[in-house]
Amino acid sequence: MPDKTVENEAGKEALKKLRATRKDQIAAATSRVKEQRREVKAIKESLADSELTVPELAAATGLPVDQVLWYVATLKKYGEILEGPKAGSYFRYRLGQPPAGEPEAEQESTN
Amino acid sequence: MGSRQNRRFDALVLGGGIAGLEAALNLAEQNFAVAVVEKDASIGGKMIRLSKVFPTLDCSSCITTPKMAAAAHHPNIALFTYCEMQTLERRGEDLVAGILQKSRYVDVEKCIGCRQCEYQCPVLVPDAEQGGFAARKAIYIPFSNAIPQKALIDTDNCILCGRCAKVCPTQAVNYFEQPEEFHLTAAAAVIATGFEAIPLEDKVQYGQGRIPNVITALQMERLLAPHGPYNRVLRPYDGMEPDSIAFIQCAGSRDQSLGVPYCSRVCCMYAIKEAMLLSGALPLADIAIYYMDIRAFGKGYEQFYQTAQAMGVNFVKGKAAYLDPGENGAVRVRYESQEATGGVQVAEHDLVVLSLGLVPAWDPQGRCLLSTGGDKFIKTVKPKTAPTLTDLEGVFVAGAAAGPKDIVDSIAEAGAAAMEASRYLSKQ
Amino acid sequence: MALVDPDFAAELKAYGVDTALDCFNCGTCAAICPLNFEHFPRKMIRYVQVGAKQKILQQAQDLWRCLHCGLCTRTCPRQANPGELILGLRRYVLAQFRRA
Amino acid sequence: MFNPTDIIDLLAANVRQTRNPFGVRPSRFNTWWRGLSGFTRRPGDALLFTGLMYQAIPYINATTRYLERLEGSSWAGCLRWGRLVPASLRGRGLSVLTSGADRKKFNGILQTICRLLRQSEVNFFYHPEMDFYSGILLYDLGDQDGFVRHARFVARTLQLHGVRKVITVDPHTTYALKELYPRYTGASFEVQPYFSLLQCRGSERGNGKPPVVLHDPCFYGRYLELSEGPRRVLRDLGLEYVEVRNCGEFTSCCGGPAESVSPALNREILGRRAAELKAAAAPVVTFCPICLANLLKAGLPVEDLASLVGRYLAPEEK
Amino acid sequence: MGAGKHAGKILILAEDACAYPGADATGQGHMSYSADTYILRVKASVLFPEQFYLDCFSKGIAGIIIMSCGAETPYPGAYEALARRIDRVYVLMKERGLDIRRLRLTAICTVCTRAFLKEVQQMQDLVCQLGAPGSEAAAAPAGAAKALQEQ
Amino acid sequence: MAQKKKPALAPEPTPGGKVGVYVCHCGGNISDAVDVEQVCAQARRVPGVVVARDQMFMCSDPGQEMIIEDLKSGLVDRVVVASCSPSLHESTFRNALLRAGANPYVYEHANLREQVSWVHHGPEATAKATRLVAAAAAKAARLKPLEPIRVEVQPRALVIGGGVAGMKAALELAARGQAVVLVEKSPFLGGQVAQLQELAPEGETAAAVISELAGAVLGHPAVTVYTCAQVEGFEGYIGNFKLKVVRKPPLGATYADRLEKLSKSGQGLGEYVPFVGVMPATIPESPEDFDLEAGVVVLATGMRPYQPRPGEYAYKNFPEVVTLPEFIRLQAEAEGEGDTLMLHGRPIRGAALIHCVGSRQIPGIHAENEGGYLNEYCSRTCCAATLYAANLIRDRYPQTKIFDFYRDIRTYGRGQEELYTQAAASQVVFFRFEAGEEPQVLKNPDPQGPPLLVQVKDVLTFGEELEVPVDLVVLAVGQEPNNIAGLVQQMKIPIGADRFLQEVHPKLRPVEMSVAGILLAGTCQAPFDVGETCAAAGAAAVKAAAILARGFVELDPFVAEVDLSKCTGTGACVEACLADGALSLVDLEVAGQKVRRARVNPVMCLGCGACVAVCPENAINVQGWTLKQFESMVDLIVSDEYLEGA
Repeated sequence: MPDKTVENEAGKEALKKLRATRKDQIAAATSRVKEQRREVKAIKESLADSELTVPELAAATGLPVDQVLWYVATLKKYGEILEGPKAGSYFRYRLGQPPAGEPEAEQESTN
Repeated sequence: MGSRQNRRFDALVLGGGIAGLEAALNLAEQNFAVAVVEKDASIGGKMIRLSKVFPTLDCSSCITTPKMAAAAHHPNIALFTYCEMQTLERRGEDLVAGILQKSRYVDVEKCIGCRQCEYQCPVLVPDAEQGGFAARKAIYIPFSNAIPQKALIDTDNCILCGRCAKVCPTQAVNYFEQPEEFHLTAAAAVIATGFEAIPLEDKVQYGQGRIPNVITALQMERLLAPHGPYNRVLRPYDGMEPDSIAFIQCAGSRDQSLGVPYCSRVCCMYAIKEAMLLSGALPLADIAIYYMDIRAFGKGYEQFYQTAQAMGVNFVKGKAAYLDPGENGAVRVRYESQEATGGVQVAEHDLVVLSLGLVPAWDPQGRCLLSTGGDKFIKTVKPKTAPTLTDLEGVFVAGAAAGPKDIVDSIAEAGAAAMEASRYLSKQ
Repeated sequence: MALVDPDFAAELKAYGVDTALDCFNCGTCAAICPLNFEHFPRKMIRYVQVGAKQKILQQAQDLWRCLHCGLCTRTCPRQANPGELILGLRRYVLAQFRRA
Repeated sequence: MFNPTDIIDLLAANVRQTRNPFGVRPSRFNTWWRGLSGFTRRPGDALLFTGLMYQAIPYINATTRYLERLEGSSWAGCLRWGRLVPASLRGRGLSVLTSGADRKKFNGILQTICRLLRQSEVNFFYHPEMDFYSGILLYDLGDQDGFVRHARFVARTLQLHGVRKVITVDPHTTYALKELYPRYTGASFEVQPYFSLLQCRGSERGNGKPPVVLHDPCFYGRYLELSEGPRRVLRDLGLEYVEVRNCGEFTSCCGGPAESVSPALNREILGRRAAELKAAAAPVVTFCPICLANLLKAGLPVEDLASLVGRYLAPEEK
Repeated sequence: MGAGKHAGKILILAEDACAYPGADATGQGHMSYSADTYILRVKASVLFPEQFYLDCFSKGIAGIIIMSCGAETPYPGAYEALARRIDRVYVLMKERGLDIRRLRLTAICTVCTRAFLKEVQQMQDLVCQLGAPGSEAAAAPAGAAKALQEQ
Repeated sequence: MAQKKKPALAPEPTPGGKVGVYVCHCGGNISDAVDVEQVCAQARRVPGVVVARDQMFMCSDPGQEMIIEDLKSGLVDRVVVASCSPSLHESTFRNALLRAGANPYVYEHANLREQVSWVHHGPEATAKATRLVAAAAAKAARLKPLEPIRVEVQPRALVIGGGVAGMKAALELAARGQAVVLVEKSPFLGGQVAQLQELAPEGETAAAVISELAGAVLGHPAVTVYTCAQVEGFEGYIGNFKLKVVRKPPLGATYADRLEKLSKSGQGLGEYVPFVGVMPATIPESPEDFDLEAGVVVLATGMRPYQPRPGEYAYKNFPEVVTLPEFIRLQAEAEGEGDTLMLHGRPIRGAALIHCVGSRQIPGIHAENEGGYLNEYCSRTCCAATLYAANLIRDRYPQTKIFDFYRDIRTYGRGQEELYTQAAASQVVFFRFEAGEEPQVLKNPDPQGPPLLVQVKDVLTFGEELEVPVDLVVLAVGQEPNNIAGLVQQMKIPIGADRFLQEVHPKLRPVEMSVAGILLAGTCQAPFDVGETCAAAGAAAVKAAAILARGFVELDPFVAEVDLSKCTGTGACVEACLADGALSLVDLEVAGQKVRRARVNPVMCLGCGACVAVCPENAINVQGWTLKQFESMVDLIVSDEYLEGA
């Protein structure tokens, strides 16, 4: 596409404006994302060498138990956590392989 | 205005749930051109969000998706999703609807539903489609069997990082999209705007949503659905597999103290259904239903109720008065056992499901001249011989928009509304 | 076997007891009542409904346990006013005793 | 079988004789206003009508302490009250039993209310001979005739004095005057609880102070739906407050009214409520003399709304 | 042929009204499963005669999963007829020394993604264990026959 | 139907098609996991494939144009698109074929996204995609053009039943310009509703409802009404039903009471008479019959009230025990004014209403009815009707006390809970009993008191036994389906365990019977109230209207087809067929010889293929889904030939 760069220049400018108008939402969402990253990281680290239940994960990470379950459900949906065997009334969870074609979203957001 | 979307149809159907789709299909089959206006990003309504349906226990998705697909592919039906109907007025022979197309920030013509954007988005947002129990992304396809399979952006949570636009194979993401207003004109309309559950916050005695492991029946549907948030039934508080589950009936129905004096009609049956599904998913769990009257009135319903009793579901006569958090995520239920030796009892359950009362999802006030009844649902003027007739000429009503109704009755009414509408159209 | 007396409810109207039959016996009042006492206050309301006058007089002391806190009335889904009914029954019982 | 007429007849007789349920002349215990500087008896716009509730608390406390010792079963209290209490209630012995500190404390609350009203520039007056017990206990116990007779007397007296506006200080008297008097005596007054009249906007003296937890009395919270008033006062003062789950319209009874029936029942209900309040981990504030006395028994840090507000808004003149 | 890495091909007959959309839903969830699976979209599995299954095995298909709609089939009576047919196929398989677990009849609905994965995994494990069709009879005729008798 | 004669004994696969294969990248969704170019290259090696192309988005206009171009140029005559799931785009590409002037059925879809690229990775994904494309090509090569089956529809509906449901359905169809014949077995229009007075919960009168509907039906030129008429012959299929209708005088004194009431009323034909209905025509003196052709049939045969067994709640033991419909009539015809209800000169100071009589019967608890069945279902309408009656009495006769005995109060519908609330406000006293502990209706031992005594173990009073002396007991009887055994047998339609007619599926096809073209409306399906009946009738009418308005029915061409060159007339297919009437053996002359051969009625065929599996000659196949096609797909899946050298 020949005029893609031109478009991009204009696009960048417009995007900047849009970011300014949505400043507050973006700031709030960004801080949530950062917190989420931290918490997800804590959960994954706790699972690095052991299979844990949700209450065990909560104890290991210091996060509220319902919050841990929320992350576990989410990470399970994206294949990053796998359900293991049951321990009493709880299931254990372990790390899984993130699906191919989905690079780890490590770099900071452009904001 | 003057948008390219301004179009003329024979009939408008407001609401793309099961009633709306059934009405639209019945009209389209008679060769009328139909526009379906749906406020959500997908058609399918409440039904597509359910696990299984009573009394046949078929998988809800398996019943709904064929109707959704039939409507989506029907040459006589145009779907307008993520659209609010803001006004509906009669102008002579015509009904004119003012429609607001909300911004998806994704060009539906280009989006191929591949979800690359969703995978790349770094923001986790509680997924209302999963009862809030898992996360979705800030750009997302509403749910797995949504129609259309098109993404949208939730700007409250988008950080405008640009990744979705970068990965989109069809350049469909458009952060600058603006909402658009346009008109649809038709001769007849069917209102099929359905219901919402009363907010969990309304009932002080039941904890206003603040007691862990007190959930709504619609959330339980997600826990039971094979494609639910946990893929199994777990307590949302800590992931425990519950051993004891209770259903609280009339949580906001038949309750003048909450301003909902009427019966919500479907709760008895869905609670029984969920109880049955639970006893399948968790064969060792104790399941109790606290109720005043079991209203199993439809075809096959009473037999369904009897089967649940035979399966060991414990039906407790008495309205639960008060819920309290117990030890370790348990919920304490206070009720009066009506037996002679009963009196006030407190039972502990691992998980408590509130069968919340149903209220209308749409209020015509300020949008069109349709009247509502004392219950705020759309008023019907000839409930016996023409049960779908409203007080606005050429406008008919179907399903839960005219009072709480189960799927079977909604479908029947949708057929009737389509019949009345087509009769009206052929008079014109 | 107790014989139902449908006239009793009417007799009580003079004491301000006029909503007893509005109650559909859901049990909310009994379960929410801080007294936590058997079937109270629904028991009394039910006795009014079926006209079990003797039962009420026999168990009259229970009426004076009520704190008049009004929680049952606020919570009653039928607006049958259980708290006020108990007050009314106190008036009725007192009148009976004074008459005796 | 227990015959409630015994006790009710006694109370009714007391009310007939002394216009209060204790059988003691009001002049003996309605003494809070004496020596209050800047106090006016001149007729003003609104009558401060205490209903003698705060003043009576030391007496009720004394009676309850006495009964508690006697109580065996939950019903024994009533029975014994019926048989034994009349003598002590009638006699002057009861005054002897009341604690001086108690009297000072409850009288002090009324004095603070006065100061607060003055500070808020409310046009009011007080006259001890226009201040009566409302009769609410007779109503509660089912002595309709006794209540109506007394209420008519009170209403007539106020009307004779040309009283149209009334400022109340406790929920029971407020309920009686606002709801029951119009219904049973035909007399309507413009009734307002004192806290609705307080002006503390902009003072914000409570900023940075530790939060308090509110206990709503049943009559204010539920019957009269007036719980917002005290909250407004606290907010205007800049004082933080926390809510327990059972508050406002859905507040839990402290068990106070059960005192006269069964101290054991009272303890049970009080215990439950106290636990709820305790969980909030903040000093308790209430605005009803019965709740106040009762919660104090539970050993909670509790004070009256007037005392709290008074500390910030109208410190005692030294 | 050893039950090594190559598991052998699995044929899935997925009925159009339920299991085929179920397989699609599995794909939408990006839930991975063995690539040795071949899904045929069919209206009703009752269409296939006994010989079809036997032919598949002799052509080298190692396992077949019939994913039907169960009793919720749009063709009343089809499921019962299918179940009877499969019983006859089992008899014929036994006669030919084929482990009857190579053919499985199951019901999968439009959202049964977990059940879908489970069925595939189980068949995958089985064909890994059994090897190519026919090899079971050759490897341990007596034992296999006995095991079959007991089933 | 376009049936191309196949050459006799066609040798194994010599598919004639020129297959074009079109593989989609899906913007990377497929091509990231699958080597699309390699798939194309290998597809070109598959027998029958003449061209294989790839495109970024096959569903885009350029993608579709590519296919259309190849078809138009004659390069290809069979198409395989390998892209996302067929549920998304199969119809898109079939339409593209149509636009190219080709038959849309020479199309096959390979699912490379949901079932390959999204679930497999690496070289396996490409290999699997290749095999699936090859298999699709093999099937495509064997596809032949098909035409939808088109059945002409007789422009007429037959409605059976002249109650609310039948009249409403007839009116709706007539209003859409369709000719309707309505047959009613009694001499009257109005059905059971004509036996009522006011209708719960709003209180419309039966008179108004029936007058409105019957007036409109009789006044509509498109509706022909036959009373005293029954269907006694039935054959045919959707669009072309052939029926025999017989009009004859009713047996014996069946309607004597109503006819007498009618003549006493002084009202003429076509006018509404309470508890009679509307009699539109005189009763035929002698039987007459006629034939009728109809495109659709609407069953609206209705219900009848449950008739209690003698002794059930002392029914027939005491004259003071009546059913609710009996009571409604008694009450309507009650004499005198006053504040106490008077029946037959007797004041009714207290009346007991008992719910669930003949409904919610439980095996092992309740006695079977005559005929050995139990009504396990809830009759849906009785709670509201009973409460309505209670309120009406309390309103008009304040001195008549009402005692209501229930199991569960089921005031589910709009305005119904209000009836219950109102009953409470009207001082109706309620008692709750458990199944198996039904109230007992006895003679009152107190000679001074009212004649009857009702005893109940009352759940609401903590299980205490209570007694209520009353002057009247009203049994809230349920609904039972009318006996239509004859129709059921003739039409071969299913009934459920509850003896009501059984729809195909309560949600997918709620007003259709398993026999296409037969619809059901109202209480022949399940208990309904009047509003629900009218809704059900509307739903049935709208389906009928769609069929009639189009004038033809178009059915999927995926039905069984017999290859006469192979068929030997074993009849195995007929035996296996799951759709009654879809397959039969017929006598044919083939080459001068009389033979028996299988014949498909494509209208009745469901296309399930149950016949295919049992034919020893593989002489029958489902068009578009033949066994050979599947076998060739399997062949290509297992074959490694075309994978070599890629």
